[in-house]
Amino acid sequence: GCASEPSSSASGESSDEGSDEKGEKGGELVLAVLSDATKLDPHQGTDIPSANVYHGKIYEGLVKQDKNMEVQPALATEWEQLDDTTWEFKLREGVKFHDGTEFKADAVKKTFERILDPETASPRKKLFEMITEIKVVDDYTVQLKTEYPFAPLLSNLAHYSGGIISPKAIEEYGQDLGQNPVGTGPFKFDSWTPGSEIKLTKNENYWGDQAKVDSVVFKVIPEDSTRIAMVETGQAHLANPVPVNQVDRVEQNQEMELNRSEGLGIDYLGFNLQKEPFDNKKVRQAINLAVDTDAILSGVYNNVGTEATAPMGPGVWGHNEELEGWGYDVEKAKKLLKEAGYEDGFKTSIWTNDNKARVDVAEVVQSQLKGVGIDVEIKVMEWGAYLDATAKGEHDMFVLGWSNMTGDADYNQYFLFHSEAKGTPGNRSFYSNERVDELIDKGREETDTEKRQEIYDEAQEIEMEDAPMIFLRNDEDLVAVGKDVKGFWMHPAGIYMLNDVTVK
Amino acid sequence: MPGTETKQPLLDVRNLKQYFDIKGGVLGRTVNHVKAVDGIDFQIYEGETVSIVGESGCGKSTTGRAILRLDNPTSGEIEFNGQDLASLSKRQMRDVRKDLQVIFQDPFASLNPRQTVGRIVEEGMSILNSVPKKDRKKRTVELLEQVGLNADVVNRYPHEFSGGQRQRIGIARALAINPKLIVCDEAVSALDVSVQAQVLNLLKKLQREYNLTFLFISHDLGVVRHISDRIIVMYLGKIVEVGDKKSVFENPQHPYTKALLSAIPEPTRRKQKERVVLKGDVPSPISPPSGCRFHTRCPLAQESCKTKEPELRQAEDGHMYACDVV
Amino acid sequence: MSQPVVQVEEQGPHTSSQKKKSSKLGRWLQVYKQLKKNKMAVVGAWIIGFYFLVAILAPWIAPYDPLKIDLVNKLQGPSLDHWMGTDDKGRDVLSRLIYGSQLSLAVGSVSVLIGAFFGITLGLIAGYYGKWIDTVIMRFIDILLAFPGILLALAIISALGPSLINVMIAVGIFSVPTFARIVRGSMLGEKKKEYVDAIRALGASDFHIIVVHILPNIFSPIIVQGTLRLATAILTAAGLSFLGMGAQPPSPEWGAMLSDGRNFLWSAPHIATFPGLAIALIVLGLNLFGDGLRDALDPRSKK
Amino acid sequence: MFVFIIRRLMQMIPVVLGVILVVFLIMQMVPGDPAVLLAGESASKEQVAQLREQLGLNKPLLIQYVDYVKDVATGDLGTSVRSGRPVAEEIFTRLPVTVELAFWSILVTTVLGLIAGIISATKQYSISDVSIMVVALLGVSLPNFWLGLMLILAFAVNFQIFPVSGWGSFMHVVLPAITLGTAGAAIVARMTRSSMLEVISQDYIRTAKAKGVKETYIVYKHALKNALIPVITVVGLQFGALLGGTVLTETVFAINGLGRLIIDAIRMRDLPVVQGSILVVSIIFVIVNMFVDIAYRLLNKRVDLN
Amino acid sequence: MSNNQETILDVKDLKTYFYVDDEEVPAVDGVDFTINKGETLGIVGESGCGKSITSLSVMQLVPSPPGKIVGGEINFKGENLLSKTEGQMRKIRGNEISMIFQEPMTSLNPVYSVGEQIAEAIRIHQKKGRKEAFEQAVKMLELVGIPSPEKRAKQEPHQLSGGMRQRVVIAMALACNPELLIADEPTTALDVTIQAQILDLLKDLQREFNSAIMFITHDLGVVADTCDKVVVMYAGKVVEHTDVDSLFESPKHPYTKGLLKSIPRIDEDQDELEAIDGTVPSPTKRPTGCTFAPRCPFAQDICHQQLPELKDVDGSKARCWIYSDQWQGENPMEEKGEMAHAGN
Ligand SMILES: Nc1ncnc2c1ncn2[C@@H]1O[C@H](COP(=O)(O)OP(=O)(O)OP(=O)(O)O)[C@@H](O)[C@H]1O
Ligand SMILES: Nc1ncnc2c1ncn2[C@@H]1O[C@H](COP(=O)(O)OP(=O)(O)OP(=O)(O)O)[C@@H](O)[C@H]1O
Ligand SMILES: [Mg+2]
Ligand SMILES: [Mg+2]
Repeated sequence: GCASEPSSSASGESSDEGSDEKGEKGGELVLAVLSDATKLDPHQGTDIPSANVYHGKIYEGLVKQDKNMEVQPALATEWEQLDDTTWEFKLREGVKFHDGTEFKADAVKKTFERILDPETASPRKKLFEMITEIKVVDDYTVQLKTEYPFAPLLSNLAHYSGGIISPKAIEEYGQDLGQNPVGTGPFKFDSWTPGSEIKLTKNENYWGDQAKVDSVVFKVIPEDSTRIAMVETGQAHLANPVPVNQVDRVEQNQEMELNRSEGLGIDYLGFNLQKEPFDNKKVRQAINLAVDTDAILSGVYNNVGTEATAPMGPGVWGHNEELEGWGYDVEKAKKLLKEAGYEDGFKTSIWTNDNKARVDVAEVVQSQLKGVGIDVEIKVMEWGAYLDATAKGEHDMFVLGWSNMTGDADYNQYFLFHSEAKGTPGNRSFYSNERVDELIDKGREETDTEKRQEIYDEAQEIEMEDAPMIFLRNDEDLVAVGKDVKGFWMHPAGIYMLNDVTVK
Repeated sequence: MPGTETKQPLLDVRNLKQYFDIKGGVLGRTVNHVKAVDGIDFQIYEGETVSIVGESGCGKSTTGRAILRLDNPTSGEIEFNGQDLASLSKRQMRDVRKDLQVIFQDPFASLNPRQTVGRIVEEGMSILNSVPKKDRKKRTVELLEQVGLNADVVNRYPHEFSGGQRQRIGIARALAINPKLIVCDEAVSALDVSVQAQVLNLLKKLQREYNLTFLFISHDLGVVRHISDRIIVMYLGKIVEVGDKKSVFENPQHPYTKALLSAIPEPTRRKQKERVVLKGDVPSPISPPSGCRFHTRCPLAQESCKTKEPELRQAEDGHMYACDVV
Repeated sequence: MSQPVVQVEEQGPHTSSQKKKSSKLGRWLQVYKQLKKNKMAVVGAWIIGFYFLVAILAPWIAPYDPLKIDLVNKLQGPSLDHWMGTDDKGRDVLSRLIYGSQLSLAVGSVSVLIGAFFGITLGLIAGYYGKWIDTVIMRFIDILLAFPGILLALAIISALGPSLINVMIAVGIFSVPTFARIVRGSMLGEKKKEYVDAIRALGASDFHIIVVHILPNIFSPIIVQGTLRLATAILTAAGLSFLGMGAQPPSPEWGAMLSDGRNFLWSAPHIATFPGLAIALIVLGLNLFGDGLRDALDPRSKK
Repeated sequence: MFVFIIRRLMQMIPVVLGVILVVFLIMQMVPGDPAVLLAGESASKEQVAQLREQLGLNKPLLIQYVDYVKDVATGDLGTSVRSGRPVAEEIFTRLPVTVELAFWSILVTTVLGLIAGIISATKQYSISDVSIMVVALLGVSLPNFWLGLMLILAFAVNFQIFPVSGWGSFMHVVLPAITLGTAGAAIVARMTRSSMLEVISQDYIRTAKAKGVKETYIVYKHALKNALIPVITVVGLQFGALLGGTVLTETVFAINGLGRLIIDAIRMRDLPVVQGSILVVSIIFVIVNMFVDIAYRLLNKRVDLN
Repeated sequence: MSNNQETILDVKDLKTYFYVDDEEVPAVDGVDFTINKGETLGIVGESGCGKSITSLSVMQLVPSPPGKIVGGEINFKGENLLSKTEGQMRKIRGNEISMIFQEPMTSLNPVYSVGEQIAEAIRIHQKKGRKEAFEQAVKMLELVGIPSPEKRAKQEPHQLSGGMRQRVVIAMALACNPELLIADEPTTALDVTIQAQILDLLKDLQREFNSAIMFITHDLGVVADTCDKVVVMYAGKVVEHTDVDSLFESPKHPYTKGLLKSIPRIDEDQDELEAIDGTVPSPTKRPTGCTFAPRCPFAQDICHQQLPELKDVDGSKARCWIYSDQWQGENPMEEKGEMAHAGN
């Protein structure tokens, strides 16, 4: 698991989706993106910039989620749960990997064995560690056995780490697979200039609907304004992310429009529960009350995203609709602080990485907490150091986001709140509540959706009350789209959907 | 002239050598030496003035600096008052400093422009603690008056003075610690003749009053004749002739001394004497000519001069020269 | 002929080789006079004076609290209420600039002092003692100089972590070679002067000679270098902040403001424009003044 | 001259070793364990320990340094923590971009600086002199990252003459090269001017005048060649400032060169990359300076050649 | 003694001032002298008295802005140079009048070969081709006694010794056979043995080229050795203008006399020198009246009040009140002068 840049998912309704007759075929689609990919290896990836290059383009999973997060067939045409712990998948026939290898059951087996292999040391292993056996029934039938009943399996299979890799490539490239991705998807890997651009070309032999453009280029443009200006001046077709402060610029411009899509992630301000005074629930609640999240949503996030009322947003399956946020009540906050014995406030710090929006949040919170006598210092660190420090628990308060790639409650609940997930896996507030642990464990195994929902409802209620963090907003993804671009949409998991895109 | 034969010399320089390294080559190692002074011997007795003359670069200043231990000589002994200066440590040397002083050529560079005249003159007394603190001011004023400056100059800065006046300040500084020997390195060369005359007169007067000993370095033979008792003529790091003033000027032995004397145009309408014009330039002290160093320019040079280095030989009482031909 | 007591009359320059050197007060008075004639230097002095004044008076003249966030009024252009507009958190840009002057001047001055202290010390030692000491020190300086531009500072910050204090240290170290070289060069020239030998002949210690005699005489190039270096230091510090390696939010350091403001070049260009101008102006002022000072202190430049 | 070049080359060795040492020591000061970083977040303690062993992190510092120097000498700069690629590869894919940018910028610096400086010096105190010097002062004073932003605002956004960013065509080069070259041009202009004026006051210029040589001829034949000698050194030093400036300029213009690699690597704590790229840039600078030195010697024959 | 009485240069009341810090510095303040064809005129005086500026004024190379010729005439072959345009002056410089400067180290351009630098003057004034001019330059080098001139011509100044450089400078000045050669302390920077060589060379060359020479020096010995006539300058003014014999035998101005007595002689012992008291006044603070009056042992009231004229005295010219009717008492110069003679 990994805390990642605020990413998103959504059932973003894209402007001219599906109207392919309007655009012409061919041409090169240029995307201006913030960061370069690190490794184009589904088993090594923890970052969306990499996933965005291979997921759904180079690699495909057995299943995929549509824009409503419903599971749909991909490389598996149908599936069936044989018992609590056995799933059978029928594979699509006549599919070829980019290297010419035929897609068969052994590819599925090799792929999952690779991610589970300790040698691979995949940071994504946790998503599939419950799988105990991959059984090849015949060339086009595979069975997955899990250690215990595991409800979110299909969601996890749809995750970008579930991409099926060419068995020949696994043999051939080993650890270097990240530079030489070979999948079945609509695009083939062409070239990569590290730090600069990655080029994909259309897979002419794709089993499904062929991509409309001939090639896709991901250009790395770290400077926000520049990235958007590239779309504005026609040097790029798409730019992502659009920083919240540039929303107006994009919206008001004739040359481009803003594609907004609800994401599955959440931004939060966490407390380090191992440290005083945050081990005191009243203090955490007081701070929740003292921070005006509405003002932050409008002031910092420019109304991008929605008010967070629960630990996970409405886009995620399992979201508790009953909950309301803490609201903004300085008087009550002061009262709680007094009760907790911090009538005169205290000194503390907010840690964040050098992401502009997060720093902005920190600054605003700093200013708001001054109102209840809490004196906050801001510590900005670079990403690596920040992750390191927060995983070790050196921090006081911290600003971070949690994206949800699978759209399932487990991905949120387990990593953020389970005491097993403290530190690096995601629980950086070092929250620990036995009841919550119990509920999350139960939720993983419960196959009945209604019961499962109840379990998560309760968990979220407790988490809200315990207040290990302030939920700032539910994500929204912003893409600047050039006026010549048709057919683009953003998957709720934060993945660009490029198959239907046409450019002039 | 004092009876030089009986007395112990105040300063006895024996086989003094001063080589400067030349770095070069790929590794920047020492590849060669400037043999600035290459084995010289001479003595100075108390109360006399000995001059060193010679062309630019022949090693006059280097000799003076070695005696003052401003540079550490490469080899040789410098016996001053019975002590070998060359072997003294920096600390021991400090005790000897009060007997040794120096006056430099450049009246503009030899005074610290940021110090008042008073400070400059007082400095030596305070460094060597030779005069009690309370008496220093008084002594300073005395000294300044001695050298012909008004007492009220103590609070002024060197730039407010003319060259000649600065030279007087330098002299006052040197006198402040009651030295026995003063090295005057081109002390009057930078001055205009009219001022030079004033300073020369002053030096002579002070010598009489304080029984000073001077080592006077100059390239101006007129000045040298005026001030000295004895004269050392140097050529390329070697002494070519030594003797008392009269015999060197009136009866020069070494062809170089002769040429030097004849090369100087005299400010008179009397018939200029026959000139010995030397050919060519002074050779480089890095690779001095073999044998007699002067042979490349010497009108009398013979084959043997190229190989055999001449010894100093006696001409008459105390007058010595290094030439095998004449 | 008896020795006349020479009256010291007003003496002017006597030979063409004479360098103008003057008494402490008189000297600075002369420098001041010289500077006053240089219009550019006067402008520079005014600018620097203005900045220092602003920095000192910041609490009294800043119209708003530089840290006061007012999200409702964010990104406003210049108006009567906010002469330079507000930034993306509704803070008053003018007030931030005013307080920022304290930071920039402090960062600049402290780092120059750090650089000057070590640079001067190394330069004095290398120049005075020469030989292997010189070689060792200058090789070390060469190594520092082998880092192009602000890379050394960046490397240091990457190790120490970003903060204003570390910026001071990094930029200070980055300035060491410049001072060391200048001082060494001047020392080489100065130690050859006869007055140094004269003092040595009096038995003064090396420390006394270096500190009491030589240092004051090579102070002019140090002062000039200090002024110009201050400009560079402010620029470098701003550059580091721009890269996120300097001042931490919400501090109104100009480079950091600029870095923030670049996101609003399109919508609210004033946020980046004013801090940019503020930096450019003080650097300009320091350069003008430094140049003027150099001319005033350089005897050759007398026209 | 040959000996000089050899000696200069030999002098480079300790400097480069020193640079490596300084970078190495600085990187030792970075908090955090490189092995932990390299092993990744989910690695076990044993894995980390094994990696420490493998990387030689258990050895004494000095041995580590010697090992590192050996590796560097064989072209092995280590492996990027982030991408897993060899650092040398990361660097050399970006090097051409930065070299090209540096080339155009130094061209701007030199050509613009020289022309302006010569005009200024020959027309001392004229309007053009004063205005050139005012512009030059401004050029030195503008923070180059700000200048870059303003140029983008003006020429890429408002007038849309040049692309906003990126790399590839000549049009891409113009704005960054101007941004990066301006400060240097200003400095070179000032240096050229003062050097020219200094030379013009020299005795040999008076000699030339006494020969009856024409004023313009004196400027271009007698003065310029002498005046260029100190300017060359300045250009060499400017090259260093310029290389450092690429960090900022490449960030502003989103150019994927070494400068940005460094900044990104620092942000990502990709220490092997930081170490390697700073090293490479420094070595380039040292080499350029060596050439400058040689050029200086060639032009300035008065300098003792030993 | 000139064998040719035709005047080639006639300087009348030349005034060259500098303007520094809003102050007027009268560096040359009323200088008159004449030089005849083929004759050598020495100009002597203490440092700062205006010798160099006088010579630069003749060449019209006074550094300007700060300096300016503010008055007088410089008649060269009957024409006033001050009324010439810069272009006309360029034709004269290096061709009809040329100049040797004091510092042989710095007056050659370090980046060009010495042959090229000599050839440049030839190319400019004699309109010769590059190759031809270079050949002539080599001849000039040979003439000034430089061994293996072909090789030397291709060398750069830093490869030559001081004495050789000065020879190069002389060769350059003589390259176009000028009618007037101005030599500003051409031997001051050289050693006496080299000085002797150069002085001999100049004398030989003058015989050969028959140029008039304006020889600036502060060394009266050199004057005695080389000059026919002498101008003595003090504080920007000519105080005495005479032929060289009468200068040494019967100096007319007290300053000249003082100067002569100040010089320590190598041919005789003097117990004490008769120095002139005081120092040269700074050019900005010159006394009213006779500028020498404050240092003059004979000064009377009038000397402090009024500047004397440059007057004919026994075939010489002197600027002193002694030779006027206003002088009170007898002429102190004569008496003392006799004593000086007695000493000889
Ligand atoms: N520190 C030094 N390093 C190297 N060479 C030196 C040094 N000091 C003097 N020399 C050389 O030693 C030789 C003798 O120099 P010195 O100064 O003693 O000559 P000098 O007789 O005083 O000459 P001048 O009349 O010019 O003062 C010269 O060739 C000079 O270049
Ligand atoms: N560029 C200048 N600016 C101001 N004053 C000057 C300048 N050049 C010369 N002077 C002044 O003019 C006066 C005469 O100078 P000049 O060079 O003619 O003296 P000089 O007789 O040649 O002396 P020296 O023997 O030292 O060469 C001096 O007092 C000097 O201060
Ligand atoms: Mg000497
Ligand atoms: Mg002169």
